[in-house]
Amino acid sequence: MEYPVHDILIIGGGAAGLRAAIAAAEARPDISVALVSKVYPMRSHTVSAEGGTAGVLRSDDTFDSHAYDTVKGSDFLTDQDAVELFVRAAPEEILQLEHWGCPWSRDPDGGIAVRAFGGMSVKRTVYAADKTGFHLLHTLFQTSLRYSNIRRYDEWFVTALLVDDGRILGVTALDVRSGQFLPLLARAVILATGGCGRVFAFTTNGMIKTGDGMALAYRIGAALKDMEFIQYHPTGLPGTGILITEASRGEGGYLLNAQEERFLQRYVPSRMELGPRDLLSRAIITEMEEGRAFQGPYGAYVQLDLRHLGERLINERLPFVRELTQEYLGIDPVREPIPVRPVVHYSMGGVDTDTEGKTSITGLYAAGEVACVSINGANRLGSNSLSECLVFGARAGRAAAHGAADAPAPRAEVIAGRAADEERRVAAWLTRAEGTERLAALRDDLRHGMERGVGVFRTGEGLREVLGKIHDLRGRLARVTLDDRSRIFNTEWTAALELEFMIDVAEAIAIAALAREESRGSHTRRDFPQRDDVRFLKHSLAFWSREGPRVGYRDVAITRWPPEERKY
Amino acid sequence: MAHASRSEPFWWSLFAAGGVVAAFLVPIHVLLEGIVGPLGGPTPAADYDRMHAWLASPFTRVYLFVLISLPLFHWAHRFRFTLADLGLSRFGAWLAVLCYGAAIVGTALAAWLLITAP
Amino acid sequence: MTVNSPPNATRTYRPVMSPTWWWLRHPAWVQFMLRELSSVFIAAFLALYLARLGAFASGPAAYAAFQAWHRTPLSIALHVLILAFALLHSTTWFLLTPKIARVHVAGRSMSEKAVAGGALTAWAIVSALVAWWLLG
Amino acid sequence: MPQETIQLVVTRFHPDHDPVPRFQTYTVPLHEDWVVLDALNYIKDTQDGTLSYRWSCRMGICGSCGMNVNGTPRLTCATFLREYAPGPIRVEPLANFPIIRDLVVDITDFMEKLPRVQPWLVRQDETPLTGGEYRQTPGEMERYHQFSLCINCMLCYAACPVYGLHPEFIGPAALALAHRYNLDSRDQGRAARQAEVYSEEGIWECTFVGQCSVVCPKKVDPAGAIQQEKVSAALDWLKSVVWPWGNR
Repeated sequence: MEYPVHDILIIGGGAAGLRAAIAAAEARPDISVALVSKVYPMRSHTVSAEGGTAGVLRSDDTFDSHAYDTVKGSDFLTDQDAVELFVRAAPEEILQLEHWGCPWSRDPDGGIAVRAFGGMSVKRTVYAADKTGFHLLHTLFQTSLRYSNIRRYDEWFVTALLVDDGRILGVTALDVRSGQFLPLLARAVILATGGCGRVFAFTTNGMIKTGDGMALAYRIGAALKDMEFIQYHPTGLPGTGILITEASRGEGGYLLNAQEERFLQRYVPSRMELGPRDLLSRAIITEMEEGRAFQGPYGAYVQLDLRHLGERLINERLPFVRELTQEYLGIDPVREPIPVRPVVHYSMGGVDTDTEGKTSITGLYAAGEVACVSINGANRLGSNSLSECLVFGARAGRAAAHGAADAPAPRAEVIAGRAADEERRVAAWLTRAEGTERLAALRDDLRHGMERGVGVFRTGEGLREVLGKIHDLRGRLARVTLDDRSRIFNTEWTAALELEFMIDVAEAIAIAALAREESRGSHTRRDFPQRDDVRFLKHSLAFWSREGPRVGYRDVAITRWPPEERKY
Repeated sequence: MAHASRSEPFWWSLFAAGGVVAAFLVPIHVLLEGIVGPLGGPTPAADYDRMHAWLASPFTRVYLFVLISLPLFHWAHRFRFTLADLGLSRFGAWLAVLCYGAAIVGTALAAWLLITAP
Repeated sequence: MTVNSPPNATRTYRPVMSPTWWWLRHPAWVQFMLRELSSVFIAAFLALYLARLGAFASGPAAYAAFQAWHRTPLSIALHVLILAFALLHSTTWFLLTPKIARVHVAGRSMSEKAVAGGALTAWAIVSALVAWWLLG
Repeated sequence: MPQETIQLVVTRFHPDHDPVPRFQTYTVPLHEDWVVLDALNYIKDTQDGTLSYRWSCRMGICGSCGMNVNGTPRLTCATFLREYAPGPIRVEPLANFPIIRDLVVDITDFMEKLPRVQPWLVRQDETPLTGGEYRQTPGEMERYHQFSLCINCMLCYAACPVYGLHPEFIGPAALALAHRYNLDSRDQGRAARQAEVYSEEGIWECTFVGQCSVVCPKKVDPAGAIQQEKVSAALDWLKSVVWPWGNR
């Protein structure tokens, strides 16, 4: 059987995947690049990013300042060499996007404008009103249409990575539309599938963010690094989890408790609303626990007050915030404060890579939220993630393009047996006998369990409970049957495959969180409230094994900024 | 590979100009000459002599030429597409000939009448 | 750029619109059709105008007969109908003007309401001038 | 107290056993803050896992969840059930597209048309990144910004009878994106886009029904974009007549 063969296969069509595709296609116009995504690229979750993308573009700013802010924001768990490389590459990427037509917001003189963001000591966040991710994604997608050597597999769902002897050979994938199962072979594979926010019940993340790439790599032996660090964004809309951008605070918005007090003065007095996200989310939860929050139909909340900014500034810089609150809550932020509460937003952890996106599997790369290069450490600063997608997407794309040149062509005969096994596994979902469990019920149990046990504040007891629940869920998963036995656009089938990914990822998160007996960045243990640099100034590495996940550690690269007490 | 149309901008320009003329001028003419005048109100063209006096001015003749010709092309363009959208699109070329042809005949007739009118 | 088409393209169902009566299915499309048909009534008025010039060219008697026909109830009814469609044409035309002509003042585009309002005002002024000229 | 409910009448189609689409009625709770998409998710999760549809962001920006709701194209994540109470609500796939299954339509046609209008920044003189950004004042950006807000949700194609009648029409969203780049002060590609944009399958096919702009959830105004391109094309034509030896 003839299988499609490409030089590079990119899984995921968001910012990192598209940037990688363009970089690879430009680096080597003679190679064939395939972009495989379970959704059309312009549906990727990059589209929902709002506030901006960070880079040193101004004379009042320095690489050192951006790097130090990032390192401090991360609670000193970043690899500092990687951070330095990142901050130096970011401005060029932002300019590249501008040259491709991205409508960055402008200063009156026609230069690119910047705004303030949490944890950044100067204004360095480049933005396109508050639809930065949308404009960035569509600019990249439209630009990618220029390259004749990029071939897209839209709405193809990758079920597994194929490896042989430690080298990547390609993937097995399902054409969602026809239900056809097919191995796609490649000399190099780049994972760019984004994060795993959907593992939690209350999240800003779209339905598609189920941690697929993390689980794919994890299952073939790559390490998932620093998975315990889950970022709670301080300002999501209660009920829906719709993100209200940090830019609303960057532009001067206030957070108020039920006593109409800017309570952050008791937590981050020097930065107030522009403190880093982990501190703000903890502050809000503390206000709730101590009875100083509002009560609504979806539980406790605080208020984000933009009224003093005025209608003109809101329309110009925060139009999407106004659109979202008016549409979904019937609230006009020009006249009323917005109810908000912390919400799962971002995974600092991911597939362990170096600064070229290389993983421990030869030929397998990862970039964007799915990856953990270690520039975000224990807490990512807002507006670093889009820059990360651009910088490391491009680097992974170029590295894979050059790497693919030296790689041997994948041999189909090695694949046939493995692909057939995988197809049997995947297709088994369609032929299972009547079971007793409903897919959605399991998914809800997982997501709510994670929400309770791996929240902003964690305890050993709660984490052990979650792990027990995940163990039970694996058992129950065998008793799930699908209503839909068709192969054609069967979204229940893909949801089942996603749930399998989610369970693996959730387990890695919980086990890493249980093992880290300290509080650092977004990981706060009530039973271990202090940071413990002696034991845990280390990256955690979760490895899959038949007996269950195993956690190891690796030293953090500290080159210039020794850990210090993190105060704002 | 598609190519930019050479003829459509021409017809569309006439359509647009005719649409503007019709929008500005036709309602008041219909009102005064078709309704108010016949019902006994005042109008310049009520009888032969007043029509004669009105047409004595070259401005009037040019004005009437514009009033009639451009909106005819406006009609021709719209009607061509309306017919195509009512199931006749396979006769596209014939529709164009028919509609624009009628407008050209009407325009020629207007010119001849306005030039030769006493 | 090649866009993927699945090897086993599945059968799709392509809904078909009635080529002739599709516009009856949505009120907005009925309005659209009426707007387009306004041009037919305007053309009828223009044809009558050509007839008027023809009658004039044929002499006073022919012109008087032509004017006499204009006073019949049939003519009045026809002209009321024409007027209704002419007004439909004018209002839709001017209300759509801001979509076609974007007016920029001092680096900011004028609101659609302002542009449409300006066009409607200009129409009123032109109509008044024409009336003054015809009747004056 | 029994909860208030509402009925959804949903298009079902499976190519293997439905010669033509049929309707299936579901009853869902009528929550004040539920959108049509929430109701579909409720059906899929608790009643009928075989119902297929697309969705992702649930915040009106990814463009996946467009459907015809009571005959009008809407983003179902931004369409509240309460607007239609007491119901029933008719939920159908976006009009004018082939139906793959249930509420899922085939948008391959758009994906193939989009690159034809070259929706990317075209430069004759590409300057290196070291030269910094191309300058563009807020006023220059304002000229095209509205047309850059298209999320490719396809509601405009579903609302466009011209596209329904003449499927070769390039259509509202793609032409609006061409216009977006034509208006961008940094772009030098208008001439290159003309062959497609000013073709008979391009702007000249449009009869300005205007519904594309009415249903657009992001106020992009594709109808306006197309008419503005017609004006540009007409002015180009006029210039070529008055000034035929002008360089172009």
